[in-house]
Amino acid sequence: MTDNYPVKRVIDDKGNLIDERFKEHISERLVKELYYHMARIRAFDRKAINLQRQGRLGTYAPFEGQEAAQVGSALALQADDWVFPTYRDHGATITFGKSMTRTFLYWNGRVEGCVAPANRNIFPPAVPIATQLPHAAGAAWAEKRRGSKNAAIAYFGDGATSEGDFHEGLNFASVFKVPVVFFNQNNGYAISVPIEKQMNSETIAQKSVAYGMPGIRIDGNDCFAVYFETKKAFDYAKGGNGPTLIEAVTWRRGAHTTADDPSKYRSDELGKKIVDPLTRIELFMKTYGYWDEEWIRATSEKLTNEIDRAVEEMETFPPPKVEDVFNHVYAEMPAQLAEQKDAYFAHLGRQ
Amino acid sequence: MTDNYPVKRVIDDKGNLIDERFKEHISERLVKELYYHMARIRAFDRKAINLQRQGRLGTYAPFEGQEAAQVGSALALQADDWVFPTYRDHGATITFGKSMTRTFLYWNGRVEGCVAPANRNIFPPAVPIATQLPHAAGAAWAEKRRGSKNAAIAYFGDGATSEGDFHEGLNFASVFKVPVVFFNQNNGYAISVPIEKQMNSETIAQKSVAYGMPGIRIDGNDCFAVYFETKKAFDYAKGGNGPTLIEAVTWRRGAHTTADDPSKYRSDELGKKIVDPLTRIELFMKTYGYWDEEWIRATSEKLTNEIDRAVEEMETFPPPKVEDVFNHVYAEMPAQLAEQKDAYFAHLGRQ
Amino acid sequence: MTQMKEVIGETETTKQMTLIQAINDAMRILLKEDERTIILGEDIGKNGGVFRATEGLQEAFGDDRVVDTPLSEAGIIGTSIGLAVNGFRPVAEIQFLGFIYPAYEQIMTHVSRIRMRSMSRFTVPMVIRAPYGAGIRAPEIHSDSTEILFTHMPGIKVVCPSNPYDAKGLLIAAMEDPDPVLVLEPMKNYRSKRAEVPVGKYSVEIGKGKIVREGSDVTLIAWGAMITIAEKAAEQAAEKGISCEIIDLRTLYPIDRDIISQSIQKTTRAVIIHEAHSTGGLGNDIVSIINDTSFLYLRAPIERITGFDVPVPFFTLEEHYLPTPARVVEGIEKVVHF
Amino acid sequence: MTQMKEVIGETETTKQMTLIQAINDAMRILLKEDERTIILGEDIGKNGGVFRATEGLQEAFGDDRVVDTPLSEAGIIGTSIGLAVNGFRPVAEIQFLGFIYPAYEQIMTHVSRIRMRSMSRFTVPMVIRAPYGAGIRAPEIHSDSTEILFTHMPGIKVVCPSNPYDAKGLLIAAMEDPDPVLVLEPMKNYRSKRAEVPVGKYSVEIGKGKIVREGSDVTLIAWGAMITIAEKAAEQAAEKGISCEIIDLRTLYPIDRDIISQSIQKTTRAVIIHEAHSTGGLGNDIVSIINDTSFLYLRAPIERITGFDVPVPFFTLEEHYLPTPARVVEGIEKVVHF
Ligand SMILES: Cc1ncc(C[n+]2csc(CCOP(=O)(O)OP(=O)(O)O)c2C)c(N)n1
Ligand SMILES: Cc1ncc(C[n+]2csc(CCOP(=O)(O)OP(=O)(O)O)c2C)c(N)n1
Ligand SMILES: [Mg+2]
Ligand SMILES: [Mg+2]
Repeated sequence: MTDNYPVKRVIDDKGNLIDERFKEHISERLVKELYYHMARIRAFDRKAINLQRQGRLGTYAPFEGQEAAQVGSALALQADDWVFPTYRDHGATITFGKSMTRTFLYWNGRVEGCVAPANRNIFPPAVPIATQLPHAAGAAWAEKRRGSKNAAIAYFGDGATSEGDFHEGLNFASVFKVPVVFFNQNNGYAISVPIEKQMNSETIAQKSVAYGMPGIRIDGNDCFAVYFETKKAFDYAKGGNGPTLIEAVTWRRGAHTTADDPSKYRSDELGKKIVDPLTRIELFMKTYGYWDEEWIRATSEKLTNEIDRAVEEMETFPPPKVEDVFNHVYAEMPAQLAEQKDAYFAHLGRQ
Repeated sequence: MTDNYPVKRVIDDKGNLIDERFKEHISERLVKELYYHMARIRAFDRKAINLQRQGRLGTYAPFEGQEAAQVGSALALQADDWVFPTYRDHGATITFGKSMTRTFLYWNGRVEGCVAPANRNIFPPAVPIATQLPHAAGAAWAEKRRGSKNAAIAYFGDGATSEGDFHEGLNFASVFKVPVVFFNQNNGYAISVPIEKQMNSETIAQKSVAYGMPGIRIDGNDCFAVYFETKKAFDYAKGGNGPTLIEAVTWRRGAHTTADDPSKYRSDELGKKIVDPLTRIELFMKTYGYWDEEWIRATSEKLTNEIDRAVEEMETFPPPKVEDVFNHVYAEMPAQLAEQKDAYFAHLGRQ
Repeated sequence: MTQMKEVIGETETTKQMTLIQAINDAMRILLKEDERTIILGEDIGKNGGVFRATEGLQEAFGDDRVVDTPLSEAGIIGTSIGLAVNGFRPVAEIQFLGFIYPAYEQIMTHVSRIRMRSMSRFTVPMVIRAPYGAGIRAPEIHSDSTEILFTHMPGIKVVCPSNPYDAKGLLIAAMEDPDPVLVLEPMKNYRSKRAEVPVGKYSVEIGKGKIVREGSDVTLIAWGAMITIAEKAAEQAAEKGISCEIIDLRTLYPIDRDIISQSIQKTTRAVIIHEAHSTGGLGNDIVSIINDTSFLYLRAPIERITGFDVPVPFFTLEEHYLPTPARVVEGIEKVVHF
Repeated sequence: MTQMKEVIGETETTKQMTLIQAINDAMRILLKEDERTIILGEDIGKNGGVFRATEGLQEAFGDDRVVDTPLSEAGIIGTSIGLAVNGFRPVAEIQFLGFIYPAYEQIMTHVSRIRMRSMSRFTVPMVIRAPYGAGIRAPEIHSDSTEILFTHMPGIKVVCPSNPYDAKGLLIAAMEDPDPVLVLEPMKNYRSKRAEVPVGKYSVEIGKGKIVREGSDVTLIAWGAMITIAEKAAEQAAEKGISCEIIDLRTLYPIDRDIISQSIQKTTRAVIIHEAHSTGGLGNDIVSIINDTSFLYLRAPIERITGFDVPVPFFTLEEHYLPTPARVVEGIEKVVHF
């Protein structure tokens, strides 16, 4: 099966092009954009971990190591496409246009953190594993029905493939031939469970066979491979050909969440042979003449400022409103809920 | 995909051996056993439909057309194996040793109809679609853990492949490499929904790829192919190699249940080209010299008697006990349930 | 007559309909009127649904608006969510309530919560229809009445019509509601009676019960198929000189607390009737409502006549599971003679 | 001291344990004693469970008895059923109660019904453990307290310990029970307190509540993490001269009706406290029990202090969702001064 599903790459571990012909598809703009967003979300991720350690953020799910997969795929989207992320895909959603401030808020236990800008169809992160796959199929189906050229992407992990909703989502998408890309980040682990205990198949890509849909396996740490293959899958979807399953092989460098201790289940050795996706693009940029110290420095400074501002915004964000415990449950609050709310506010008034 | 998963056959539509070499594996005993059980369950099935029409049985799910699949697979079992059937697999369970009387009772709304003989591990028929697949994986896992040579078989339909439990069951079975055979009867329809609307894959067998397990596709109306391939899958399972997915391509000749009207969704033409599995074995027997008019007549008479006796037993079976509304919910009846029971019996006493 | 007050739009003409025809009619009207309407489920296309609720709809509106889906309840509800947040108004049929459980996660964590999780940025105006209840000699699992799995689920509404008029009006209301609504359809009543139903569009307000019989000694509270049982019991009680008021709740969440408290404060006694198991059944909520609103009025402990704390038995025994008029009458006598 | 009466077997030695350690200890004892015991779930092996409930067990008993499974709740419960009917005694961990929903169909239609469906030919002596409840600043969906989805499900038992002693004793009882038992473990209490727990094997009887504070004016009924809230409220009420009795229900199905009715008949007033939503919450069942058994004793409407009819909010607001001692004290004063 690994023969049927070879890992597609554009650059190798040292940042060299696997095939010189790829060159013509790689513009300076693309390189810089990929680098910029990867550096941006890495800086965000590290800041978030620091804030959590300082007690300024709740439990947080880091994505370090998965930047190429998240940025490469998010840059393949168009503004009106739909994104159905998990709790680990804020690298992708920030790249697509979600605000950093809101993302911080999410990890600080604020429902406001679920709200994407009005011009971006980004769903609240799916917490129950794999539930978002049928949603993506449904949203894509709606686009197909109204004859638009928009598509949807569902992000999910290797562990998610074991849930029934993975299966039902892919089956619906293939039966109704809807424009959706199922983007799997195979980071080797579902919390502590390695992929060999998660499934007996050698690849995730081969699971596409069950649905008669294309399945491809890419080096998820190669941002170019991710970008081109995701774009291809979107073109295919938007061309009316239906869904694709993409397996992006990657690696979670850090813990599952800040509450997790990976040394309990995974030796440090394991990750050592995997070249960090940022290092890969840096090597590429240096080799192919895109490395501009000045621009790098300016970018880094700009990002630091952006993130500091986001932290400040998060920390000065208006405090949560108690009434939001009761609002947004229904369009119109049922009488008995209104009574509960009134009684509670009266109680608070008495305290 | 149909190339990867050719339909395996031993005899063709006219009852001729596809390959003369099969001959040596086909004993007279096997031929007669296959014929006998197929004739037996067909007679049962027809009787059940008649009883239902006469108001002597509740809604009934007929299996006519699927006798080769059910008998061929059931005869491949050994006495201590586990069977997890659906509501349509009483052909298989009767062949394996469930009583006809009990089976009639089941369709007459009697829970006693769920109870298999003590020496046969036959689960009550699964009504919620696909739920039995994880059960079979679990029962097989237990056999593996205790180091026995027993295995389990799960019966299910083409429609069942769309449920999450199909996926989760096969995934568990493959990950833990347990001795189970997933025996699919692809009869073309899930009630009114044809397989093309059920899935986008050309075959069900190919779904095995998702689990890295063998998948085979057989002519489900060829009782020899079913028998040999199921046996092979059991040998494989009992040899410690794990599960197999078998797709037996067959046809439901009648209605989904006696409450269903297939003319609403399926033209009569469709089934016409499919040779009835009983006709197939009859042709085979005639061609290869196994057709013994006297034995056929005797068998037929014997079966008529057996079935009449079962009907009589069903109809003279002690009436349902009201206390069984309350019994068998817990090993020991909780006080509040006992109170409900007492109150109800007191009420009945007052009426 | 009082019904007409609730009717909006074309109401002059009425037609005899069964409950299932009324359901079909409601969907037909909204398929015609609102192109966002999309019906999906198992066997609802050519087959017209196992109970014929969608009979003729695929023929009339096409197989991209009345869609046969794979056998996959989580898939049906999950994709309906995607359709709903992206502008459509799905009506998903679950073949029997007993088969809704595979979709329970989707309903519990998404259908009911997306509005809240997104602060109303995304909403799920969808309807889930499910035939439910025992008494039609169906096979096991087909007869569950587990309404409380959904009334204990903030973010969704639950309605349950007992008659053709309410069925059409409530389903239309549900299809036009900005929030998800579960419509429980009592199978037992699908074809049990015909009634005059306006052929035009009208709706029955979600959240409002109805007094279907006025009385003064005791209030019977029921819904769905149990209304018939309550009515029979009330007749029998009348022969014994006891006057029963009957409330048809119609909406199970949000429940009409006013109609309950007003009636109890008048009659001072209550008997609640439901098919579901006693423990955890909606009857307990109603007891609480009476406790909260009418404690000082109550002259006798409330009686609950319910299904027992056992799985719905196989159909030869289901009559012993279901509340009967005789059991209800005993309950009535108990509260009256307390 | 009274606890010792319930202890069976080796009880001399006790040890300080947290609730989570007590849970671990119970599993360790049965893994050692009964080779049919098999523990399975997500991340329970090397990782020892996300809360460390299974810490060290895989190391001690091997990875075929303490098994990391795929991420698949229906798979976990479904295969456990197969294991259980075929002679094993599975203890399945569901990582958080909010993730049990994908397995709901398996629990509803099989775990709880196989005994009945097979007339006891097949039985499912299995345990499902699930951490539950809010108040630990967990992400969304992680904080549900939907116990009634299982108390309204004939065929399964539901227990919920509030302290280390009961946790060990109830889990052992559950693992030895011939029927399936859901063990709800209040996360908030996992490490909140240590207590002396016998190191040997003992069990706490399923179906029996416990008076954890004696009093005369009003009975507080609670379980799990709400016991702490009830205790604080009782302290504050005591300062105001009100004497509270507290019942720790411990088993949610089958509920201990006697302990409730006896206490209410003594105190004549009741306040029920639970985290779950008001509508459909177990509190309503308790109101019914009091209605059924103690109507004439009751001097004031029963108060229920519960979670609201809203999804458990994100953690910055969860304190406004959960019952507080202050809200309970108001409820106490209300019933006392009615
Ligand atoms: C239905 C469900 N079960 C369990 C969990 C708990 N849980 C959260 S993340 C996780 C592992 C997910 O692994 P994977 O899909 O590989 O994604 P990754 O975290 O590696 O990105 C688990 C088990 C959950 N969120 N939802
Ligand atoms: C979870 C669930 N959903 C729906 C049903 C209703 N139903 C009963 S049989 C059936 C079709 C099953 O088709 P298939 O799996 O192909 O088996 P067949 O009936 O053809 O043998 C459906 C939808 C059910 N029993 N369980
Ligand atoms: Mg992973
Ligand atoms: Mg079929």
